[in-house]
Amino acid sequence: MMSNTTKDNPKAVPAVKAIQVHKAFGDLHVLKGVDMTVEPGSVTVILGPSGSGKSTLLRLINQLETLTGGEIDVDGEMIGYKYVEKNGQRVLQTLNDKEVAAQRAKLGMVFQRFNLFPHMTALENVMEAPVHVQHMGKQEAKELAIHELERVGLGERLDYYPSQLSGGQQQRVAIARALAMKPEIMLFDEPTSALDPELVGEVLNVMLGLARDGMTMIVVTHEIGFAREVADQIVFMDGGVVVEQGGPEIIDNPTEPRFKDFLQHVL
Amino acid sequence: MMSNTTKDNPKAVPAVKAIQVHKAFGDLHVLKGVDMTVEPGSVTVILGPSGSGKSTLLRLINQLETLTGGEIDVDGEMIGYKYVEKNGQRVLQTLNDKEVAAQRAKLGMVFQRFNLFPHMTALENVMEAPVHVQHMGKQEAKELAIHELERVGLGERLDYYPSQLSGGQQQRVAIARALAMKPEIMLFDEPTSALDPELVGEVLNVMLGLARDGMTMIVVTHEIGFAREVADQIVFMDGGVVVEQGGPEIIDNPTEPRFKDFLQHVL
Amino acid sequence: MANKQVDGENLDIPNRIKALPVRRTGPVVAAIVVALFAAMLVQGLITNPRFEWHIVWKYLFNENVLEGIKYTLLLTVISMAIAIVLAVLLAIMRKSINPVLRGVSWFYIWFFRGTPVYTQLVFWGLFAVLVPRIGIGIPFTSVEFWSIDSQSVITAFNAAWLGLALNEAAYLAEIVRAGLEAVDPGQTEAAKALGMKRTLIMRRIILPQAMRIIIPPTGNEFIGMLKTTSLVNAVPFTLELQFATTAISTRLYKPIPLLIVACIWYLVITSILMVIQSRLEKHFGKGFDARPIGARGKRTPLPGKTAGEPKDDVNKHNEAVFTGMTA
Amino acid sequence: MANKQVDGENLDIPNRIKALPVRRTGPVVAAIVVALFAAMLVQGLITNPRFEWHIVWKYLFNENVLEGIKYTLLLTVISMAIAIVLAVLLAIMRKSINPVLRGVSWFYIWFFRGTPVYTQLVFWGLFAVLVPRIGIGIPFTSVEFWSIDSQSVITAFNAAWLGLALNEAAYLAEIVRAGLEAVDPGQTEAAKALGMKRTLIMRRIILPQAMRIIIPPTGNEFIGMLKTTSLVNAVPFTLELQFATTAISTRLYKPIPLLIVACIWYLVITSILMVIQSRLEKHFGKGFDARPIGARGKRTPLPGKTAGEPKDDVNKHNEAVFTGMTA
Amino acid sequence: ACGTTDTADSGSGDSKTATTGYDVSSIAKDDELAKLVEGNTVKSGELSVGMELSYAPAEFLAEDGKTPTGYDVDLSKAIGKVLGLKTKIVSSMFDTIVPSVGTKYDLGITAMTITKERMDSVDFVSYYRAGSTWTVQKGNPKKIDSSDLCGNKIAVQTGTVQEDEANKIAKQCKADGKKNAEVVSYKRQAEAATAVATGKADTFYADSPVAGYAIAQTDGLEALGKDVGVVKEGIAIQKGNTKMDAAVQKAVQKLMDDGTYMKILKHWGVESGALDKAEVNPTDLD
Ligand SMILES: Nc1ncnc2c1ncn2[C@@H]1O[C@H](COP(=O)(O)OP(=O)(O)OP(=O)(O)O)[C@@H](O)[C@H]1O
Ligand SMILES: Nc1ncnc2c1ncn2[C@@H]1O[C@H](COP(=O)(O)OP(=O)(O)OP(=O)(O)O)[C@@H](O)[C@H]1O
Ligand SMILES: [Mg+2]
Ligand SMILES: [Mg+2]
Repeated sequence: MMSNTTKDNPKAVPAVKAIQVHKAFGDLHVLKGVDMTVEPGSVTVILGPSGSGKSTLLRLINQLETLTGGEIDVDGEMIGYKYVEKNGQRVLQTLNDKEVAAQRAKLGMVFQRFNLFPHMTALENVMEAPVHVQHMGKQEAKELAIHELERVGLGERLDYYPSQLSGGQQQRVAIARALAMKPEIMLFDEPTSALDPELVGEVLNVMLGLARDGMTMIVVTHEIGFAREVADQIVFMDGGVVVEQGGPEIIDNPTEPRFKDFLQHVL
Repeated sequence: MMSNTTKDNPKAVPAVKAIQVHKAFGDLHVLKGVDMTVEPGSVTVILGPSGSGKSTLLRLINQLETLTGGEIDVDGEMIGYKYVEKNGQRVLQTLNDKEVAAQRAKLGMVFQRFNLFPHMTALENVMEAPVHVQHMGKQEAKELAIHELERVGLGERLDYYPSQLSGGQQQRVAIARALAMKPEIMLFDEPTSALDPELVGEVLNVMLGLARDGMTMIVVTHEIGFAREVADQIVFMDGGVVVEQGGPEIIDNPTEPRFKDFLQHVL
Repeated sequence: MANKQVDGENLDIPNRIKALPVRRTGPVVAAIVVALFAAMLVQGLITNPRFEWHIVWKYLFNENVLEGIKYTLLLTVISMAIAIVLAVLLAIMRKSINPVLRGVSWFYIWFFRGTPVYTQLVFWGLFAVLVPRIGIGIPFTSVEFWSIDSQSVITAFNAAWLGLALNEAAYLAEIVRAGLEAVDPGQTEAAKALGMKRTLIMRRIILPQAMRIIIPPTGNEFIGMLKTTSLVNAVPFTLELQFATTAISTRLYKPIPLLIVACIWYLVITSILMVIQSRLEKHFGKGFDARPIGARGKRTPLPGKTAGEPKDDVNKHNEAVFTGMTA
Repeated sequence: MANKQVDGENLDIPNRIKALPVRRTGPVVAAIVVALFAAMLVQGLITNPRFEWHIVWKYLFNENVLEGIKYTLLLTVISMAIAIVLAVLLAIMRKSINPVLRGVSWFYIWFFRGTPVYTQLVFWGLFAVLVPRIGIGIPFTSVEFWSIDSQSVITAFNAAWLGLALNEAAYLAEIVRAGLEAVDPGQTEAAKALGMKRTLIMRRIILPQAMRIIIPPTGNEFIGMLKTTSLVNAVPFTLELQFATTAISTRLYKPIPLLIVACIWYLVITSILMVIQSRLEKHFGKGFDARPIGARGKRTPLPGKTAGEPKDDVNKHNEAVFTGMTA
Repeated sequence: ACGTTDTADSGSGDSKTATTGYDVSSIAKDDELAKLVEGNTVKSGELSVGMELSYAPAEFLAEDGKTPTGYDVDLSKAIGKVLGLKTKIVSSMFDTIVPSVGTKYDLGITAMTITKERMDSVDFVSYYRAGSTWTVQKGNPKKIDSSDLCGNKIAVQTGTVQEDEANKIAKQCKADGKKNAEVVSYKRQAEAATAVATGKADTFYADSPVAGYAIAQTDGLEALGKDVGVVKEGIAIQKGNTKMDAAVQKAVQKLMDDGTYMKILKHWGVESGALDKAEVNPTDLD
């Protein structure tokens, strides 16, 4: 909706592009050919009933699961695999740990259950990756971390352990932690659904701010109000396929009956 | 609202009566003189922000915490204590384990996190108390348990372990388990807040059914819609005191500014 | 984990990815080195003449050795059984509101963990010497209602299991305590709310769930106990396995082959115990390891596990963490 | 817990309840019985002439005994340190995708748990005999690049700690594995999402959290090891505490007082270890036992703990369960 | 069906000396001596003797793994006969024998060497004189010289007088500034013997009878020179129990006088250590 520098430029490489993505767990076919394109600087909200594969899709993008079929490109680069020569043929090869980590560095992810490191303070949580992954100096990392924590409104809680913070505060630390890696794309998997109704607002506000700043975001959520206000693109999934897709207006005018039905339940 | 056999009769003993209830944890004064009366057959919904002491009040009623000051009567009988003679004086004495258990038998409680016994199937969960507390025959208890599980719509899931059930199903088993003890009063502490939005409906429906059947209920919840539809009495708590109290109509016409403010956040 | 099937191999996935695995030299080299070591070890064991395999073979089924096994097992089982009961009591006492009971439990654990079991066994062996008669009477006076010669009660066998059990109970008590504490407190509350009394809650709700956590370290202890029984020659109780083989070796002056005989039997029994342990773990794991059936909504976290994202499961986690960690 | 203050005693609560506690005869009777037993025990200990306290006192600070303590501690610390490192490796190998490593780890744990440490120590003592030279070369051929006389490498002291460490590692490996598995898998995912690599995740995220769970049973093992060191006379290494006191007692024919000397020292060391353990538990518990500050919203569950109702805390639970359970 | 006892094939290779005891059934009771022990053991009619049964050929377990046998066992039985009592052997750990003498059992006979220090704890009746033997690999390939052991490894059994002596030698080497003599102390004689046979230690030092047995049982060992450092061994009796002291002393003396004593020692091939006088708490200890 707002401040989209690149998405009006049709030639820009999509931030994330999923092409006929399949995912199976054992014999359970969870994603059955999902296509999705996320433009840089845009906000995509994924809706869908429980078990429809929303989380699985996000996790595939961040390589927490391995693809069974299809391809996902981030920033125009195929993730998880590369082509190598073998016996004169071009074949796919799985990336190694280091290459995977490099690709993940472009993506920040925020989980439903926060997953803060309980043995570190808020500040240490945010400093962890800059110091140990990007090998930034301690002092510099500390300044960065303080900056990010202030950005999410937690400048006063630097030395608190996660167990001393409320849910909303914890989720904001998690966001700061992801932001400290300067990702190009942020992935949110139901970031507010483990929170008390009153605390949801805190986190949604931070996300709103990010969207305004032009961050590319993919958000799985049940907060329809948020979707309506912030999303550039709505993707409705059910049974492992994308059922309906479009601008935020489709929330109020769903065409597919399944989507209609879903919206009735959630609203 | 509906089918209240006794509450129109002013002479009936209240199902639950809290008189100037105080509760402190160490130096933290959590409840600061709460008064509340619950008529038999009525539904009371307690609202309030996090930390206001709602759960503490419910837990006091069910003797999961000990009172610091004041008195709570269930069915006209003081809970937790009895008067005894000592040196010619009437003094309070703490009840023993057996007496406490007897008083608790009148109350059924459903927790936010279900707290099913994970090593027992749904059926065994429901049979546990009838068999081992009420010493009912195994066969009889089984029939009763099946009946209660069918009542909450889980006749097909008797032999599933909790870990094999969805959240909504688990919460319904928890309700069946509480009902199997034939309690006079049911206490619900945020029974739906650990559930996915879509599954909330299942549980609220079961609760609605109970209310229709004339069960006395005290419900802590953030589901304003449910409160509006089912409640006979709304109690709004904040900072350990009852701030506003009245019929369901007060939701739409709050008088206290704090209640107004709260409703804005939650709606 | 490693030899699990390929995901979706029976499904029709049009654009299935077939990729070469990433090349990991680390684990391969490590595996080769380790395998070589193992091979050398086995070769050394078989070909080294010092081991005198013919003597090992000859005495493997010697009747004294077989009787030794019987008594070793008997001692292990009896003393572990008693130790477990005692340990549960101690663990509960340790948390009692009664300061005397709490103190006694603390002292017991401190004392019995703090002194060597060998010394304890020596004292039990000398019990009849130190305390010639056991009686019931009024303490610190000479009034006695009933008494018995301790030599006839504290026989060598009784002293042996008594000493082992009392010592083991102290170690197990800590394990039991950890197990009880690991059960979700919500379970107690739910049970209380159902009107269950404390002993009933402990028996029906807490203990069965704690078992899951208690069993693996108890398996360790059980296997340890098997070997600890050999210390009962301090009592002296002289019918268990280690003593039986040592007696033969002092007569023959062939310690090495007879140590091997004992080793083989201990290994056999340990293997059986490990099988039993995994059976027990399965039994007490019921309801915990079941996979969700049908559509899965948000699952309640299992006791002792954080909720996590719904798709996290421990196995996957391990795979994630450990895959290639060995590189 | 039991001696905690009364709730709200500093607050102004107008209608405070002052009630007589419920009468519990059970625990009181139990406490009296147990206290009597303890008193009788102490009386027996002090007055029994067999204990010969003057000899205990005389040899308590004997220089051989003091040297024995030094070596006992040295052996305990060295072998535990090595065992811990090895155990972590074994625990990780146990979950490797590489079947050889997995197999080797399984075999190691099976073998070293399955055979008595005494026997293992005997073999380490005989190592120089069984394998006269240690060398690097091509296995199964006579090509050798470098070799050394094993007698000069595997001295009695080295054989002693080596044997103890290798055996202990097998037991600890199971403990470490349980600890690693208990860490919330969400932690690994979060760390991965931050771009951390597997070794880094293990080192910075998993291990520090697993320590909380690993430390208590490792404390048990540490205290056990203290006493197990006395078995190194199988090597034979003969400078540790138990050997030192036994040597004196065979010279004097006064076994009991010298056993007591050893006991006293073991108890002292155990006590120190217990203090260290509780310090460590506190250190690795940081962030886990902190109480929420200010307004508490819904708290995330701690790793390894179910969310439960917000007001559940473990201490309260214990109190609830254990209060009066001892009746 | 798969059980094996080696009684069937004893003598066929593994055991090279006798493992069955001397027949003491013909020894007659001495009423006068029997009276002396009346206060002590007459109640049970048993003479109970504590032994650690891992010291062949003095006391150890026969092939069946249960029957105690050895020259100490036979002597105990003979003493019992003279006193008109049935002898009961109680298996014990060395550590517990001394405190138990006088309560758990009447006597401790387990090849105990008499020393002044030990006489503070118990009374002794001397009954045997054991020398010590240095044992080396057959042919003495390492050219061990028992008069100069500096630089060698000496294997001994824990708690024996030989251990003390070996330690003294080691100390002396140090004091003289020569190469160190290393004393390795094993829990069991068999392990010490094995250490020498396998070359882990250079020589092993033990009571002569024990060394003799070890040489007979183990391939590749031989005695080095003559027995040295002769010391007396004694029967341990509760300190101050003079009646018992006298009874045992007289009984042993009687057996010595009538030749039974010698027959028993000959049966076990250990007659070189025979005494001709049994004394209570002897003052000359070698
Ligand atoms: N690791 C796994 N192993 C097996 N099945 C899995 C795994 N992860 C997810 N699934 C299954 O895949 C399906 C889709 O799961 P996913 O978590 O992606 O759904 P979702 O849309 O995020 O649902 P929710 O709203 O409940 O989070 C579900 O049926 C789930 O049971
Ligand atoms: N066992 C306890 N020990 C100490 N403080 C406690 C305990 N239980 C509750 N509290 C405190 O009491 C206050 C009220 O808690 P309570 O759980 O009753 O609030 P609530 O209204 O139910 O809030 P929520 O909506 O978060 O469940 C909180 O500040 C809480 O921290
Ligand atoms: Mg999801
Ligand atoms: Mg609450």
